Amino acid sequence: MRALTIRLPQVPDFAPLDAYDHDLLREIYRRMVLIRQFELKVNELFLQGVMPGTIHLSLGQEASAVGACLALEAGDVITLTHRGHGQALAKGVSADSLMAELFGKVTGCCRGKGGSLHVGDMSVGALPAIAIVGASSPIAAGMAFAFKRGETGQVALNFFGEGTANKGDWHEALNLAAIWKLPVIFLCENNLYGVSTHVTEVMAIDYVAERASAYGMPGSTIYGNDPIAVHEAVKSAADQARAGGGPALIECLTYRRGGHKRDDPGAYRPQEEVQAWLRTDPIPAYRERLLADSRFSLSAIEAIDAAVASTIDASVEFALASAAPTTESAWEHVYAD
Amino acid sequence: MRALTIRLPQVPDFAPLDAYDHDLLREIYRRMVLIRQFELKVNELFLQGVMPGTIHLSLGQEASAVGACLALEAGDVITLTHRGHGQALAKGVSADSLMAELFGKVTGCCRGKGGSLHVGDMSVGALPAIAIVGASSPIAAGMAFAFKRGETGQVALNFFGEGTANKGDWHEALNLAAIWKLPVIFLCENNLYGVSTHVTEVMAIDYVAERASAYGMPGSTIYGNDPIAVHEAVKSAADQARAGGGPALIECLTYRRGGHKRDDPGAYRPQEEVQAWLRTDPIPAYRERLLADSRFSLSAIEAIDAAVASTIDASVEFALASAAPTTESAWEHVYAD
Amino acid sequence: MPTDRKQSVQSTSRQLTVVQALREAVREEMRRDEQVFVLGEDIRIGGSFLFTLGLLDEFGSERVLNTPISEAGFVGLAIGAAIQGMRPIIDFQYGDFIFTAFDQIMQQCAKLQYMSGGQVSIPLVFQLPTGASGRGAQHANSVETVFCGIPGLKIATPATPYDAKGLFKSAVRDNNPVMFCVHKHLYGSKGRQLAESSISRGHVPDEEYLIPLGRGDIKKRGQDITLVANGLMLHRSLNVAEALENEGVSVEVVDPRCLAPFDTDLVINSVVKTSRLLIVEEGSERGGWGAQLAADIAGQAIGFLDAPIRRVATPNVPIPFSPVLESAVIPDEARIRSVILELMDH
Amino acid sequence: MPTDRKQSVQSTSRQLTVVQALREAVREEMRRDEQVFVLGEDIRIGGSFLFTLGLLDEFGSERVLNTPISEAGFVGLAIGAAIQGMRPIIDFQYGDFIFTAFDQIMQQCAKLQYMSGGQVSIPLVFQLPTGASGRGAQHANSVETVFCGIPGLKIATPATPYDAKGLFKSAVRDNNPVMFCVHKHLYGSKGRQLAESSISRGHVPDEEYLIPLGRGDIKKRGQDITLVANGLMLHRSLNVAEALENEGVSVEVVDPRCLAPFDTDLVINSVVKTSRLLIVEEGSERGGWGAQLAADIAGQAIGFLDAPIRRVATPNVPIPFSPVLESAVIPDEARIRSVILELMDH
Ligand SMILES: Cc1ncc(C[n+]2csc(CCOP(=O)(O)OP(=O)(O)O)c2C)c(N)n1
Ligand SMILES: Cc1ncc(C[n+]2csc(CCOP(=O)(O)OP(=O)(O)O)c2C)c(N)n1
Ligand SMILES: [Mg+2]
Ligand SMILES: [Mg+2]
Repeated sequence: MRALTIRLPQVPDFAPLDAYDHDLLREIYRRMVLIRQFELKVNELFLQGVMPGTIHLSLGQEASAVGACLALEAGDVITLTHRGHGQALAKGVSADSLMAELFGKVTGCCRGKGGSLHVGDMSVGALPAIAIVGASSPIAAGMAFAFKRGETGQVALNFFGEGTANKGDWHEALNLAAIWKLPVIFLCENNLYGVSTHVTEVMAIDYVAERASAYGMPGSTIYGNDPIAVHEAVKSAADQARAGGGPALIECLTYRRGGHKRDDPGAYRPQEEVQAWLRTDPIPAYRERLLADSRFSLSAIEAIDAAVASTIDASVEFALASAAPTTESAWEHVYAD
Repeated sequence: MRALTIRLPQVPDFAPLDAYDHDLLREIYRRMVLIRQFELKVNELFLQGVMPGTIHLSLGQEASAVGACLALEAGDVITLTHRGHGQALAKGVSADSLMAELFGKVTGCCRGKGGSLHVGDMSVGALPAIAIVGASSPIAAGMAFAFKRGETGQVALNFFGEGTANKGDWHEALNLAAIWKLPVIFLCENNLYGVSTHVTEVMAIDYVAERASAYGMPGSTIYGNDPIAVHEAVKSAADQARAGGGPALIECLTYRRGGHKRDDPGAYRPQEEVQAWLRTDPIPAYRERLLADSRFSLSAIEAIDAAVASTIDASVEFALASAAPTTESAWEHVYAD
Repeated sequence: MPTDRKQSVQSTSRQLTVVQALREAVREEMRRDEQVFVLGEDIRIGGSFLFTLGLLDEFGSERVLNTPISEAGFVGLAIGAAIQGMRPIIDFQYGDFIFTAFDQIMQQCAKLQYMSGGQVSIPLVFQLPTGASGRGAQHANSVETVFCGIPGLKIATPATPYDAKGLFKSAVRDNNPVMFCVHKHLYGSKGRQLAESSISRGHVPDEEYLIPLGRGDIKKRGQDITLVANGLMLHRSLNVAEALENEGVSVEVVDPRCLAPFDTDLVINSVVKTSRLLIVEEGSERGGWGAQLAADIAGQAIGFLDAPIRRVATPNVPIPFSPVLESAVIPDEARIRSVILELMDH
Repeated sequence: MPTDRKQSVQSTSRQLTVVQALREAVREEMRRDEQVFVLGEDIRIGGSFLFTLGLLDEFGSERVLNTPISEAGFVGLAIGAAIQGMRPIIDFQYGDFIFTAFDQIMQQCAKLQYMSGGQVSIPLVFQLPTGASGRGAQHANSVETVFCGIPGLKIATPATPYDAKGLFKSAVRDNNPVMFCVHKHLYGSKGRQLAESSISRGHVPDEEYLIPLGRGDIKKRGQDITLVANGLMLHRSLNVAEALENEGVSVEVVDPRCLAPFDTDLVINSVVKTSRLLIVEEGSERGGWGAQLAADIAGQAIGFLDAPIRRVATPNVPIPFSPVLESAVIPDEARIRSVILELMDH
């Protein structure tokens, strides 16, 4: 494997938090923990065999999802990937409707028709996820196109993985966004792997962001396990985009704590790499930084943890108590009226 | 239109020809004239209404087709575009079989089943043309893959236009070729337009070759109306590729003398641009250089012109005298045995 | 009983080509609703079949967009814009190029409405020149066929200027993706050599009208046999039917006009009357829309049939370039005629 | 008369799952011909359905290639390699992803042989997991359906380990592109929860054998009604047929095994005997292969039928995620049974 070393985590010095708004810092933490707890619970439900379908967990990647989504306005939209639970929760999809969707219940955000691979809620700006790799990039550009044409000031953010940057749809989307200066941010969650395949095997360059120049677009690579760094990068790209400056490509270096999906132990990964990255878990790292900030007490943080835990428990109860969709509903929504 | 000036021809000083082999220089001339005369004749036959189908002429682009193909070995292969007559003749497809193909005759290189959009002859290494923009790039990479795997020392060259560089298939092909170091040359005939659309409208960068770095591949932009410059660039890329150095992207700046296809006057083009480029016609320019070389006399050159003229006349006679395919042949070649 | 085609020779009527009728439709809809916009390759100069000719002047480059050659990209972009409330119309140079965007059609556009539990809808029209026109296999696909089996899409295949205009306006107002497939020989665009250009002109009223998607039309009444055909094949079928009328065979010619939704009832009612069914389509026989129709009739009305259900279609071959071969494989009037006569012998 | 499935319980026979049978086939062919190689996403660790498990060890990374996520790219690459004499096998994680490479299939792979006047041929096998398996609409396509109408392609849809192995070996040796579609529930890959995993095991002989592409197989003999089904639906149909046998209804179950070429004669011969026809497929009803078969029978053997031709298929909806909805739309044994009984009332 080429250049393992450059793929080991390069943890930068963290910026002090004093300059940041208390509520924002708090919310970043809360959402990261919400995602973590949600997915741990989902994993557990899977192992128990009570949850249907398949799941792709984003454990370890919470910082980029949360940092990115909290840098957006409520009216902005995101597109989600197959690994979309975290992105959904980060953008504000409720744990209840998300959990119910995973169970295929009628109270799910997509009425049980989508499932884990297609979660989303338009009312909070989360387009139900597209599971075909690369296909969401032009669609995100298209939403941005409508924003630009309608002069709404909204921005679209397209989540994708580094493996996706080798798809044709992605290429076409970046070019379209660049030539039409669309307010869209292409946000790469570079977790080094597409399923089992290391990025160095499928790209002869070091970073996805190097491709931005091929479209005349700004590109940057950042440490994706720091939610603050992601927040900064996305905020400034969104400001630019709103001001008519066009799209940007932001690459967040991060790592899956587990395998590609539930039945994958991820054994193809070198231990050196796994161990180094596991030590960079974004949540404890961020928690430590919060605790170092005088505005956050341990008990306040533990209160967040506890509140999240009951949110999750409640969401499971909600989902289990919800009805399955009626058989007739299978025939609805094939065509819009 | 952005940056018209950089799109006006930048004619470099031509290298003196003394260093080049006499027969090569002669053959370059002969093939350029062959293409020119062939296409002028085809255009005439069209206007007379005797030729079926549609045609895309490459008048003005002879230098890059010929320079590129003559830099290859006989065993190397090319893929052709919708604008493929010149590429075919440059690689050695016979005028007879090409003309017969345009007439849909059974003696055509594709037995009349292909037509103008699909000309080619495998026996001279010209894969029958693919008219879907971008689709030939991965196929060229695939032929190169077979060469590499078989250690045959052959090279594949993929002709495409600058408009094609915005297709997903093209992107995926370049990446595959780069990561697997395939012996394939991506040769862009940048004639500034895809149909009526100027390259500056569909790319936010100046040159297609700037995209090479996105794949970790060498890229260069050259003046494409000088067959010698093209020959040099392709020769050195082919040497590299044969030596295991992998693919290259070469962009030849050139210009269509006419419209996109027969019924297009090309009126969307600014006169300043058209006039400037028309003055760079590669054939008279090269002819002058030959005449300046003591090894070439006017009469020798005129003899070539005359020989080509009779080749073309003969090809028309051949085509007209040839039989149409039998109706039954429509049912052949759907499946291979 | 006058058919649409017959109306076309009434001297008082306003005569348009299909592409003129389509341009009127798109212009009227763009005036009516400013969310409607058009995008595609080279459409500022009119596009391949001159569908967008003149639109730039009236609506400007904000609503008439030249795209790069990036079919998957701009189809996806149109989907996104539609999700956010716009109503894009994509002009394809040739329908054949849509296969490079097939995932965006099959997996995104057709399904997002459903997968999202109705959260989004995608009003999006694809203007797709279809069929063979002397350019070889890669420019000769009957694209409508490929979309027939995809739930979530609507498909129109008008054959006359009147139908083209009325259906197009409905397509633009529909909240679903509509594949609008017009045979390349039917536009009547200037500069295009049309094998049968006369059939491209027809009556189009001055007043506004809509034709609902999914309602077929009986183009010629008859008693003895039901012939269902669309697009270019409709015209060939009508020619045959008109000629046979004088020979004592009364053919009822049904134009489904849309393949999805398909007006199966119209065909059933006709078959109940005639007891014979012939389906004529240009696409290749295997997997054509005619197969679906034949299956539906064999499932729902087999008892009314006095003869086998026959189909005339292109055999299972790619379309060859050579004009003699192209005409050998694509259904012509002689083939249609002879199958009708065979069926009448039953 | 023992069916393949019955053979599977003979204690002396060698029992394999479908994926084991496929792995044997690919291994044998790779040993036999070194032009054969496999490429696809993550195939070095076995691919999505473990089709390539262990191949890397035996054949090395030169013949077992992990690709980037670039379906159009690596399909095109395989076409080019095939043109130059190699025999690629592409392993798709899910057949559903092939739509992002659709132009390469429809316009290149299927047509280059023809367009070139026979100058090139493209021996290329696509290993395509097909059908619904609880993952929502984008991972549930019956991909075989989409390819049915494309001249130049062959299509296999084996349902048993025996057929899978014999057909796969023929596919690798065939000089044409072959879409090899196996239902996701039939592989029997370890770690996959199979709705009906028992049906994935079956007898596979030790000796080498080939099954020609295009020859169907009667999986159960019967007198009263012909039921044609493939893939997962074959197993559901056989379960119903076996149960009905005890109730005095004798169902003949025909497995076409390939959709192109299609063994229509086998069906006709059966229908001539039974006078009744039911076609069961998982794909959506509109535009399915069953429509083509129904049309063929309605065209060629309508006189032998005593009842309408019926079809059981998924209605025209995308596949919903919720398990209750998925099972509501995909044909199950109850639906198959009740339509058989309805037909027997005719
Ligand atoms: C077009 C397509 N090909 C293949 C797949 C199967 N697949 C699902 S996720 C995935 C890996 C994606 O890698 P990356 O983009 O890096 O995202 P990650 O899974 O790492 O978040 C693949 C190959 C797919 N969904 N779509
Ligand atoms: C996928 C696809 N889209 C559109 C077309 C129609 N088309 C044919 S040639 C052409 C322009 C190609 O431009 P370029 O690549 O610059 O080549 P040039 O014609 O200038 O040689 C277009 C759009 C096509 N053949 N294939
Ligand atoms: Mg990844
Ligand atoms: Mg060009």
